[in-house]
Amino acid sequence: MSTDATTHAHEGAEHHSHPSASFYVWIGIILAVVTGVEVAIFYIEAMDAYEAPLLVLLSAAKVVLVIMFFMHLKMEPRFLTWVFMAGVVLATFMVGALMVIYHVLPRFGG
Amino acid sequence: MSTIGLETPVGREAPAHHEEDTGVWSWITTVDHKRIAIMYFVAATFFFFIAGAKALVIRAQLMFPGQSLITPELYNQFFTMHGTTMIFLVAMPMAVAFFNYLIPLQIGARDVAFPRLNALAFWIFLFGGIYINSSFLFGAAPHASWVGYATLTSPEFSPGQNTNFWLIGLSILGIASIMGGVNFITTIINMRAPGMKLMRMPLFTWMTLVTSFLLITAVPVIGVALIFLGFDRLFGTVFFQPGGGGDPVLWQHLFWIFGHPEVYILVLPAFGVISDVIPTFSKKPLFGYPIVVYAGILIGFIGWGVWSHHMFTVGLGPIADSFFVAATMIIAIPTGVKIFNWLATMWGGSLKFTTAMLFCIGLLAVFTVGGLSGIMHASAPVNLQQHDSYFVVAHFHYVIVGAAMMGLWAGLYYWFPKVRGRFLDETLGKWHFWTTMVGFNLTFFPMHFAGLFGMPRRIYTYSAELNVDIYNQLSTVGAFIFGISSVIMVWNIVKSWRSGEPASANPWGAATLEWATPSPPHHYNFPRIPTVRSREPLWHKQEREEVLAVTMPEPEEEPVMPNPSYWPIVLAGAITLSWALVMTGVWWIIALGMLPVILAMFMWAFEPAFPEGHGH
Amino acid sequence: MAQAATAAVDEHGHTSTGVSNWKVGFWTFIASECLFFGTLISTYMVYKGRAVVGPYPDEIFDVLHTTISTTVLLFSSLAFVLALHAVQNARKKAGILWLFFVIAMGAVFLYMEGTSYLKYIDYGLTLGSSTFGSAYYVLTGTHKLHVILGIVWIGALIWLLFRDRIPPAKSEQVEIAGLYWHFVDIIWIVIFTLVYLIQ
Amino acid sequence: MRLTRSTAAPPPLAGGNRSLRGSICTAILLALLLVLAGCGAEYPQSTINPHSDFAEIIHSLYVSIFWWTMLILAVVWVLLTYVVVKYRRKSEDEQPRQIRGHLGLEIGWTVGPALIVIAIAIPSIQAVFATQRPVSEDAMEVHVTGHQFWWEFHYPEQGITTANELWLPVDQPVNLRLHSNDVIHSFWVPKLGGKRDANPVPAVREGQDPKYNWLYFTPLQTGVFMGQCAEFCGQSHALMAMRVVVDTEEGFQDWVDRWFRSEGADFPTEAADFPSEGADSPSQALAEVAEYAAEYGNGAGDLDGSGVPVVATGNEVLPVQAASTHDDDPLVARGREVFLGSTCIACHAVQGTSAQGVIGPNLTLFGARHTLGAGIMENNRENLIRWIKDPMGMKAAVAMPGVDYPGGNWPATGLSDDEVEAIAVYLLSLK
Ligand code: HEA
Ligand code: HEA
Ligand code: HEC
Ligand code: CUA
Ligand SMILES: [Cu+2]
Repeated sequence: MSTDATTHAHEGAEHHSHPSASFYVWIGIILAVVTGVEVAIFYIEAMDAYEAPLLVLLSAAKVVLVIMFFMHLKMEPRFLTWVFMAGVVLATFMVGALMVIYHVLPRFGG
Repeated sequence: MSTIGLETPVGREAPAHHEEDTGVWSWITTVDHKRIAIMYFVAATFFFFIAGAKALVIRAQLMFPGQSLITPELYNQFFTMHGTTMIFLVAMPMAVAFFNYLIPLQIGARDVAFPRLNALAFWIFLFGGIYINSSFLFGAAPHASWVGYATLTSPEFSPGQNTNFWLIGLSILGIASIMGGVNFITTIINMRAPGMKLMRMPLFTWMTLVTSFLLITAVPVIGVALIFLGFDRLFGTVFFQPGGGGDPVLWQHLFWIFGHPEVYILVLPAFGVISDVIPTFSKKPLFGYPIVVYAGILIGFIGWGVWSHHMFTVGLGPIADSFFVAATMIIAIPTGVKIFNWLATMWGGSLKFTTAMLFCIGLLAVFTVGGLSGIMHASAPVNLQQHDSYFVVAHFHYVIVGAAMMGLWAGLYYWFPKVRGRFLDETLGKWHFWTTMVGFNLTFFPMHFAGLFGMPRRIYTYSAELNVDIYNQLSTVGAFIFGISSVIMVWNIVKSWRSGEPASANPWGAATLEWATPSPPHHYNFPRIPTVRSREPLWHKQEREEVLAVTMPEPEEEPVMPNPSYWPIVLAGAITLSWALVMTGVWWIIALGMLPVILAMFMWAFEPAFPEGHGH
Repeated sequence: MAQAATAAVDEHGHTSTGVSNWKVGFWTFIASECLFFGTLISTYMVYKGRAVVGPYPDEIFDVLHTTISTTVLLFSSLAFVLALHAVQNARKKAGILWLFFVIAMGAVFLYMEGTSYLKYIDYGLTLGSSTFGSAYYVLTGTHKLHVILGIVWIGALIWLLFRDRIPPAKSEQVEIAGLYWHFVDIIWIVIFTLVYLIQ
Repeated sequence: MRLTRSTAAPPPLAGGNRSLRGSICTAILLALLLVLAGCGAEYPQSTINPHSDFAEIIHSLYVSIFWWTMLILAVVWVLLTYVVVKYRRKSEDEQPRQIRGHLGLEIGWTVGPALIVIAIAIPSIQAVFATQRPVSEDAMEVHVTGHQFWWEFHYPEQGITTANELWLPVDQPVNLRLHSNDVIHSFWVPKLGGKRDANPVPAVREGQDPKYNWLYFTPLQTGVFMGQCAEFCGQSHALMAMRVVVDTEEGFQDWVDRWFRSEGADFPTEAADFPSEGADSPSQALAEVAEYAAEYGNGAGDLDGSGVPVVATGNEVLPVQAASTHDDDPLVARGREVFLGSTCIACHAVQGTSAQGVIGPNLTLFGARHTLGAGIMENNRENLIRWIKDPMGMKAAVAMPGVDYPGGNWPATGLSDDEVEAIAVYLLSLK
C-alpha cells in the first residue's frame, strides 16, 4: 500500500480542473459510435467467429470511458480507484469463474 | 529507542462539564459510535445466550444414541437457528461492536463518517434479529440449516413460513452489514488524524478495513441469492427448480461465494484484536507489521477464490476440484505468516498474562488445530470422507469459537477499562478463560473422533451401532462447562460495570491512539485532533507528550457533534416491516409496505444532522 | 448532511483523501453494487443456452429496438454530465434543463423496455416459464428499479435547484446522483452486450 | 487405530510455568483417554478403515496429511510453550528490545509452509484424478436414487430394482450413477470410499445430456457395510441409512437369481376376487395404481418429458418366473393376499406380482434384507409389524400411511392386527 493518503495533501480533487462541456460531448459521441460498431458486428455474419471477445472488449472500453470521464474517476484520488477496482475485479472474477465451471469445464468431461 | 509509557495519565475523576444524557430515550436516539457499540455488544451477547441455549439442547439431545428429548423437526429448527444466530447475530455484530467503539478512537476521529447511518445499521440488525427469532413464536422457525440448500428450501419441500423467515431475516441483516461496511471503509479511508498514514494504523483498524471490504463485496452475493430464492418461493421463478431447468447447485455456488469470505469476516477482526493486544502485553511492537498487514489483505483476497471447497462432494469434476484444492491450501501460508509473527512478537518480550493475553495465547493454540483440520478438508479426496461429518463441526467450532470468539473476548478484557473506566475482574477473568479452554476443548475435540468414525452432522439422533456415544457424552459435558464459562463472563461484566476497579486512561501502557483519551472517553472523543508521527504514538516519549497535550484537557468549547435522531430507529422499523410483508407474497401489500420506508427516508433527509448554525 | 459531519469530526474540515465522505462512501457503495449486479449477471450467463422450453432469446429479442433504448440511456448520461457542468458553473437554468432531459430520456428508456416486456410476455416468456425468463426478468427488472430510483432522485435535485438550495459550492449533491446514474448506465452497457448482442 | 493414537503426540515440554504445563498435560491425558476408548471398539462407519480401492486412496492421503499437520502443530505448540515459559514478565520495568521484524525470518516462514503446502497439494490433486478416473469397461453400473428418506438401487444390466440394501460382488468395479428426485442427498458408505451427492438433475432440452454424479470404486472385501445419507435432507435425514452387502461373485449371482425367482407363480391378472379399496375389479385397481404412479411419481422432481427419469426407475413388470415361497407358514399365503389387496401396492412392488408401485421401496427379496426402514433397525417380525402399523412413529415425516392415519397422499390402511401380522410374515418370507 504505497498509495498513502496523507491528511494535508488534497490530491487534485478540486472541481475546476474538470474538462469542458465539448469534451463531454465528444466522449458521448464516441460512446454512441462504439455502440453502433457493436451492433454492426452483431449483424455482420462474417464476424461471428470473433463476435464474443470483440463485443466484450468494446463494451469494456465504453465502461472505462464512462467511469474515467463521466464519473471522473480519473480526476479523483487514487484510493477511490482502488475501492472501485476491488468491486469490479471481484465481480468479473465471479462471472468468469462461474462461466468456466458451467460452460467450459463440462466440455472436458468435468 | 523508545521507552514504554508507564507514567500514564489518570482516569477522568469528575464527569465532563457537559453532562451527558443517560435516559432510555438518549440511547434510542443516539448517533454516538461508542453508545452504538455498547448496544451492539449487549445485543450480540443476548443472542449468544439464545443460540448457546439451543446448542445446549442440541448437546443434551445427542448425549445418548436414540434419544428423543425434542422432536426431529424442533431439532432441525434448533441447529438451523443456532448456526444462523451465532454467525449473523453473534459473531458478526460482536465484531462490529468493536469496530464501532474503536475505529474512530484508533484513527483519531470524533465519530464515524456517517453517524446516523451507523445508528440505522444497528437498529436494522436488532430488528432483523428479533424478526428472525420471532419465528419460534409462530412455530415456524427456519429448519433447512444455515446454508439453506435448494431444493430443501423450495416451496415444495419447505412449505409454510419457516424458510421465508430465514431468507427475509437474512436479507434484512444483509442491508445492515453493507451499511456498516460502507461506513467503516469511508471512516478509515477518509477520517484519519493528521499523520495517521495507512501504514501507521493499528492492526485492528487494518483488519476492520479488510473485513469491511469483504462485507461490501460478499454480502451482495448472498443478497441476490436470497432474492432468487424468495422469487422461487413467492413468485414462481425457477432459479433453483430442477423441473424448470434450474440448478440447485447454483445456490451452493452463490451461497459459498458469500460464505467463504464470510468466515474470514468472522476471523479477521479477531486477528486484528490480538495483533493489538499481544504487543501491549509483550512490551514489544508487532513483529513484521507490514507483513502482517499484507497477509491479512491476502487472506481476504484469496478467500474469494476458494468457495468450492465446501462443494467437493457436489460433483464439479476433477479440474475444478483441483483448482479449489490448490487455492484453498494457499491460504495456509499467509495465515501461518500471521501466526509466526505473533509468536515472534512474544519472543524476547516481557509477557504479562492478563486475561486478555491468556485469550490471545489460547487462540494461538487452538486456532492452529482448527486451521490444520481445515487443511485436511481442503484436500478434496479426504474431504469426501470428512464433509458433512462431525469432523467438519469440530473444524469450524475450533476456528470460530477458538479464534473469532476468543479473539473478541481478548478484546473485551483489553478494552473494557477504556469503555467503562473500570477493569474487568481479573480473578473472574482467569476463571472465565480456564473454564472456556476446558469446556471448549472438551466439547469440540471429541467431535473429530465422532466424525472420523462416521457420524454425520445435522442428525437429531444416531445409532448406538456407530459406537460414538462416548465422544458425544464428552462433548455434551464440555458444552455445559462452556455454558458455565459464558455465565462467568456475563457476571464479570455486570459486576465490574458497577464496581470494577477504576482504570486510568492507559492502564495497560498500550501504544495506540484510543488510549490517549480519558477512560471513558469524552463523547466527542478528542477535544482537538492529535497529529501522529509513528505507529506507536504513546510509546515514544516526545510524541506521547504532544499527543496527550492535545487529547487530554477539557476543551474551552466543546466540539459540535451530530444531533441525536429518532429517524434511524423509525426507518429501521419501517424497513423491517416492509421486508416482513414480503412474506405475504402479494405484490400490492409489498408495495404498500414501502410507503413508510419512503416517508421515513424523506423525513430523515430533511432533518438537520447538526445543531442550528453548524450544518452547511 | 455528511459534509457537515466531516466538519464536525475534524476541526479543519479536512479529510484524509481530500474528497468528501459522501464521495468515498458512494464509491464504496458502487463497488458493492458491482457485486450485486455481478451476481445477477453471473446467473444469467450460467443459464445461458440452458432454457428447457422456449421462447429462447434469439426468438424474441429485437436488437434494433434495444439499440435505440440503449443509445437513449447513453445520451442521458451525457446530459447528466452537462447538467453537472452547468451547476458547477452556476448556470442553474441550464442545469435544470439538462436534468429534465435526463429524466425524459430515462422515461423513454423505461417506456421502450416496458413495451418489450409486454411483447415478451405475449410470446410466452414469463418469470416462471424457464430459467431464461427468471434470470432475464430479475436481472433487467432490478436494473429498471435502479433507473426508477434514479429518476426520483433527480426529480428531487431539480426541485432543490429550483428552490436555490444547490449553489455551486454544493454541486457535489448533483455529482453524487450523477455517479449513481452513470453507474446504472454502465450496468446497462454490460447487459446490452452480454444479454442482447452475444446470444 | 494406528492413526488416532498419534493425535496425542505430546509436544515436548521444557520446564517453567506450572499451571500452563499442568493443563497441557491434562489435555494430553484426555486425548489419550479418548484414543484408548477408541481402540477397543468396533466402528462400522469408520472413515479410517478402508475396504475399497477408493477408500484406500483417500486413507493413505489422509495419513500423510495427518502427519504433516501434526508436525506443524508440534512446531507451533512447542514455540508457543517455549515463548510463554521463557518470556514471562519478571519485573514491571523490564524493557525488552524493540525488534520490528526480520526479513530472513519472514521469508523462512513463508517458504517453509509453502513447501509443505506443495507436498500436500500434489498428492491431493493426484488423488482427485485417481478417484475420478475414467470408468473401466467391465464396471457394473447401478443407478442410485435418493428419496426422502430412503435409497433406491436400480441395476440396469440385471433389470433389478431394490432399496436400502445395495448388493455388490467383491473385486468387481462398480460405477454408481447418483441422482435424486426431491432434495439433495449424499451417498456415503465410509469404508467403501468417499461420499458423493445425489442431486436433483436439472431438466435439459432435447438432445442435451442431463448431468449425473458418479461414484466409481471396487469393493475389496466381503461384508456388510454401513452407510448413511450425509446431506441434510429434511426431517428424517438422521434416519436415512443403508447397508452395502459385498458378497462373493457367486453369492451376488445367487442374489440376482433369487430376485427373479422370489414370487409370482400366480400373477393375478385374471383373478376375479382381487380386492382393492374402492376398486371394482383388479384391472381397475391396477389402473388406479398406474394412474397414481403417474401422478405422484411425477410429483417430486417433475421434469416433464425432459429426458430425465421422472419416476423411480424399474417399474416395468418383469417376466414371471418360477414361484418359490421359502416359508411354509400358512400366514404367508394369507399375508400375500392381504398385501396385494391393500393400498400397499400403490407404492410398493414385489417382483412377479401385481404389486408394481414405484413410490416406495421395492420389496422384492425384502426378507433377505438385514434392516428395515432404510437401515435404521433390524429387520425382524416385531419391528416390521410396528412399522406397518405406525411407520411415522418410527420415522417422522415418512411418506407411508399407517394403520390409522394417512400418509403420502394415501388414506390410512385400516388393517387389523392379524392382517398386519400376516403381511409381515409374508414380506419376511421373500428371500
Ligand atoms: C472463522 C472461521 C473459519 C476459518 C478461519 C476457517 C479457515 C479455514 N477453513 Fe473452514 N470452515 C468454517 C469456518 C472457518 N474456516 C465454517 C463455518 C465451515 C463450515 C460451514 C458449514 O458447512 O456449515 C468451514 C468448512 C470448511 C471446509 C469445508 C468442509 C466441508 O464441509 O466439507 C473446508 C474445506 O476446505 C475448510 C477449509 C478451511 C481452511 C483451509 C482454512 C484456513 O484458512 C486455515 C488456515 C490456517 C492454518 C493452516 C493454521 C495456521 C498455519 C500455519 C501454522 C502454517 C503452516 C501450515 C501449513 C503449511 C498447512 N473449512
Ligand atoms: C459463532 C458461531 C458459533 C458458536 C459460538 C457456536 C457455539 C457452539 N456450538 Fe455451534 N454451530 C455453528 C456456529 C457456532 N456454534 C454453526 C454455523 C453450525 C452449523 C449449523 C448448521 O448445520 O446449519 C453449528 C452447529 C453446531 C452443532 C452441530 C449440530 C448438528 O449438525 O446437528 C453442534 C453440536 O454439538 C454445536 C454445538 C455448539 C456448542 C456446544 C457451542 C458452545 O460454544 C455454545 C456455548 C454457549 C452457551 C452454552 C451459552 C450459555 C447459555 C446458557 C448457560 C444457557 C442459559 C440460557 C438462557 C439464560 C436463555 N454447534
Ligand atoms: C404412500 C405410499 C406408501 C404406501 C401406501 C405404503 N408404503 Fe410402505 N413405504 C413407503 C415409503 C415412501 C417407504 C420408505 C420409507 C422410508 O424409509 O423413509 C416405505 C417403506 C416400507 C417398508 C420398509 C422398506 C425397507 O426397505 O426398509 C415396508 C416393509 C413397507 N413400506 C411396507 C408397506 C406395507 C405393508 C404397506 C401397506 C400396508 C405399505 N408399505 C404402504 C410408501 C408407502
Ligand atoms: Cu437424505 Cu439426508
Ligand atoms: Cu470455506
